[in-house]
Amino acid sequence: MEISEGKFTAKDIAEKPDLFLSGHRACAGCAPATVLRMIMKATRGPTIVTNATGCMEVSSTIYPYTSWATPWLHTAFETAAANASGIEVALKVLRRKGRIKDEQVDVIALAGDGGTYDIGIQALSGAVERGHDFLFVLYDNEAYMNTGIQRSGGTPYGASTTTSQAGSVVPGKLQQKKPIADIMVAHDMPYVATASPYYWKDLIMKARKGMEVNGPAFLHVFAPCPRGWRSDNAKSIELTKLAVETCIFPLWEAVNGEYQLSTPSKVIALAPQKKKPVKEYLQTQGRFRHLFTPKNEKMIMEIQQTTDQKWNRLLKKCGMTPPAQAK
Amino acid sequence: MTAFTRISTEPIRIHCAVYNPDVVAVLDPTLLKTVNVADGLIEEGGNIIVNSKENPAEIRKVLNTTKGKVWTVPASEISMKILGIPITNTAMLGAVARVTKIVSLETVEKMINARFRPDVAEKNFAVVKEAYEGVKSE
Amino acid sequence: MNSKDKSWKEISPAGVCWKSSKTYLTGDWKSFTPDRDVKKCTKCLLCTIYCPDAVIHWNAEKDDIEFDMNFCKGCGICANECPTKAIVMKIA
Amino acid sequence: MKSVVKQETQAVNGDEAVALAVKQADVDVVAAYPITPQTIIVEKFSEYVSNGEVDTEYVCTESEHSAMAACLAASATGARVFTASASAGLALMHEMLFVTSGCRAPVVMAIANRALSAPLNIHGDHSDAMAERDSGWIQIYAENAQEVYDSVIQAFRIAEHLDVQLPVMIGLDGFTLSHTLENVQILTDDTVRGFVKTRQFPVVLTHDGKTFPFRLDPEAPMTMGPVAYPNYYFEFKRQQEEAMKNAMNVIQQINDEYAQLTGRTYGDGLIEQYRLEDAEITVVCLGSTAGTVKAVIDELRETGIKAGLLRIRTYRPFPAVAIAKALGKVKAVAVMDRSMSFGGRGGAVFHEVRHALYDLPTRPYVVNYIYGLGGRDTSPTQIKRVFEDLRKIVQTKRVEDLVHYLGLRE
Repeated sequence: MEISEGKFTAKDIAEKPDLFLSGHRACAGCAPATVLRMIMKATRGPTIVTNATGCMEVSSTIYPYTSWATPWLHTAFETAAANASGIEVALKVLRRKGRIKDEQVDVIALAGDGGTYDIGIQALSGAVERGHDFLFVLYDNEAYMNTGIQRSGGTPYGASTTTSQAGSVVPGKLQQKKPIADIMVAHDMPYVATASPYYWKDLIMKARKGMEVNGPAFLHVFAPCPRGWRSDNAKSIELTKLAVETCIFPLWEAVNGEYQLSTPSKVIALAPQKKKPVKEYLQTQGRFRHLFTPKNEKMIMEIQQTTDQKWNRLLKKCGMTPPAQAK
Repeated sequence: MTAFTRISTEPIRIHCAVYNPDVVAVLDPTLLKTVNVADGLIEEGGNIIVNSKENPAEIRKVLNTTKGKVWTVPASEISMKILGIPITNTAMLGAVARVTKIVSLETVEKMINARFRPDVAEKNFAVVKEAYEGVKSE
Repeated sequence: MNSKDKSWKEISPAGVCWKSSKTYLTGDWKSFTPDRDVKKCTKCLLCTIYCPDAVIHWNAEKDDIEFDMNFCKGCGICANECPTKAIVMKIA
Repeated sequence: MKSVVKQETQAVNGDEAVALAVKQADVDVVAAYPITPQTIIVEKFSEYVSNGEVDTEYVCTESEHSAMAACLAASATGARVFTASASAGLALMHEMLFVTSGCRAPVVMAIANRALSAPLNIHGDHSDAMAERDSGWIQIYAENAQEVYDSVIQAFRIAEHLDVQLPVMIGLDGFTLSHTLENVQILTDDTVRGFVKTRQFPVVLTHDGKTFPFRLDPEAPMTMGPVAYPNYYFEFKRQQEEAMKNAMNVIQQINDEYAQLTGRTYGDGLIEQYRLEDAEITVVCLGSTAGTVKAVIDELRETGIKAGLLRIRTYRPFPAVAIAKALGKVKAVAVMDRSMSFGGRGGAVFHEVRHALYDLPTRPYVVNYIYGLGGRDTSPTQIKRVFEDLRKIVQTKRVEDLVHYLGLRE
């Protein structure tokens, strides 16, 4: 795989014109907006973007305004990958027939967790199976935020949403977050990675790799929503650091199915004492507030255990030895 | 299963089942026991062509009708012999061509040659020809 | 609806957008505003990268960053992420 | 008719006729999902692709929903696009049909019209396409395999016409047309290419303040499929209605142009009138049943009964004015619907034909016959019964039942 290492200094990024423009109507402190800016900074040339229905689609294209400097298409909630398929094959055949300029045009499909984990997974799985050359970016804010914070397959265990409300009987969502990136690795696709915007360089590099690879690439980006997570607007990026440090959201990539930890998570793997307790992460967000009560406290322990199990499993996949079982 | 064909020198506009056929071709003789294949046959001048080794007179007994003229042709045997598989419709085509005289053997050959590659066409036409020549009437 | 909205005969089909959101100013949303202490700022550019609204730009001529307050929603990410605490949020 | 171009007779079924037309029309992208009775179309086309007979990207999507999404996106990128479906497949596309017409993507789709579940039924009726009549697609229903072939070729010109820019659905009755072998006059590849030409694009104003051809092009960026609030959504729907209105003329023009070329015409492209000039009683229907009705009319005419047929070829846009004009002097009309509008007091075609006749100074009696659901055969005997009923209405000046079920066991 071609590596574009070194191209992305802070100055490179700052100097490159934005393709996702100011004036969009995402909420203050919206991490997905930062993520889209970064993704578009990673582009290598002509690019067409297709967007699933969701927060970022709605907030960036309120007619007659658009925040997109690239060609951009939205059709429906569940169609991002199917649209990317159509765009990719159209480019291929029109280029072959000499109807458009003979140049590489990258295709990016953007979708939130609803458009990826749930309603969009069929189209995504199909498009990846067919091997279309495109980058699918999941900006995961862990619930249906566009319609007002309803739980999705990407909502973590214990989180309170408007359809998994923490009440006197039910303590928030009772199911685990679906391992979407692993599901994509199981498709035997050439490139899958997770990314967190705090580690901006890692994110941009991975997005670029996803564009450069031949065939489908999947990038799972952690993207806090202060409105839905009941967190401080200013902390949206900080939370993405904390999620990595607690191993709630480890960073890795799988090139042709081979897992490898990315530096921020590798540091923790090599020095397990740096791994922070999940409590530090959970307490920053109102959606987990009900866990910090005597009645629900055990759930925090459960979350810690599940996080540890998943982390250890990941370490094994990456060919690393997990530390001796936590006491 | 029943299927219908209309043959005409004029454009065919009717798009529905055939209720009163001039010709009934029975590809699967086991149906004779369960289906009254002669039911809709026209009163005068009809033909019933059955894939069977039996004589037409024997088949007439099973049919339980006085209508039409009964013909038999051992379509399954011809197919097995030449093609090695019991595809009966090609043989039945030969029999229908002979009985109705709507198309000549030459025309059938021409169309088979147009549709199939030479080796396949040759075998198929051999089936048609043997059935054409071998179909027996009462 | 307002009187400036166009009729169906005047607009392109299928909702092709004809205005850049750069003409839609979101700066008046904010309750807080960033205040930079130039002396503390090391021009590390992290704020330009993390800002969800592309408010902060690198101006090569001035060899400095600049804020386009027309779009700042006052989220405070820049202040939170500033490694030298050169940016603080103040009431707008 | 003037001298027409070279054509060759081939025995093909309706599905094969579609595949052949698509092959000749220089289609760039086909994205489809197989479903009976459409499957032969995609199988045949796949064969063309595998043998290098077409230069087309063929995408076997994992569902009809994705098929339409891929078609729409490919069309937005500038490709000429085709797909095919039927029944449950079309129903699964429902959401995307509206998005496709709303995005003004000139996708062409063949529908081998089939019943909708439940109970499951793979046979012919119009329930699938009738349920999509308000989806913003042009709908044309063919009478025979020849018209299927001709209509698919015409559809690309209609859809891509700058005054139209709407998707087109060509309906062929499941099995009756899709699977029945008929003689079809096939044009040469060059003739078809010359007729369909290459795709044209309207020019649109973008956010850069510039005008560009309407497609996704990195050198001319534009945003397609945004959110439109109540201040603008309505305007776009009105534009679509205008495009439908324009389609009414364009379909007629293209029907004429095609007739000059091939010698074949389907009425004025919108409706076809059969022995209607002096008819007193008339059947109105869509699709392959029209052929059976024509044969019955010829029989009845020999006995002195003044029977006629109005076949609606283009159902969307609905040619209400042409229908009113054609039926102005008729005494009684039987509208045949091959689908139900449950609780709607008759089928959809009935409602619309009756509405079209409302403004006539003297209105004929109009009754409805629901027929052929789930592949139920409709025989000449049944059609004769319909005409007999109409004669009775004319004689008695009385309608006993407004809605009838033809061929149903009571």
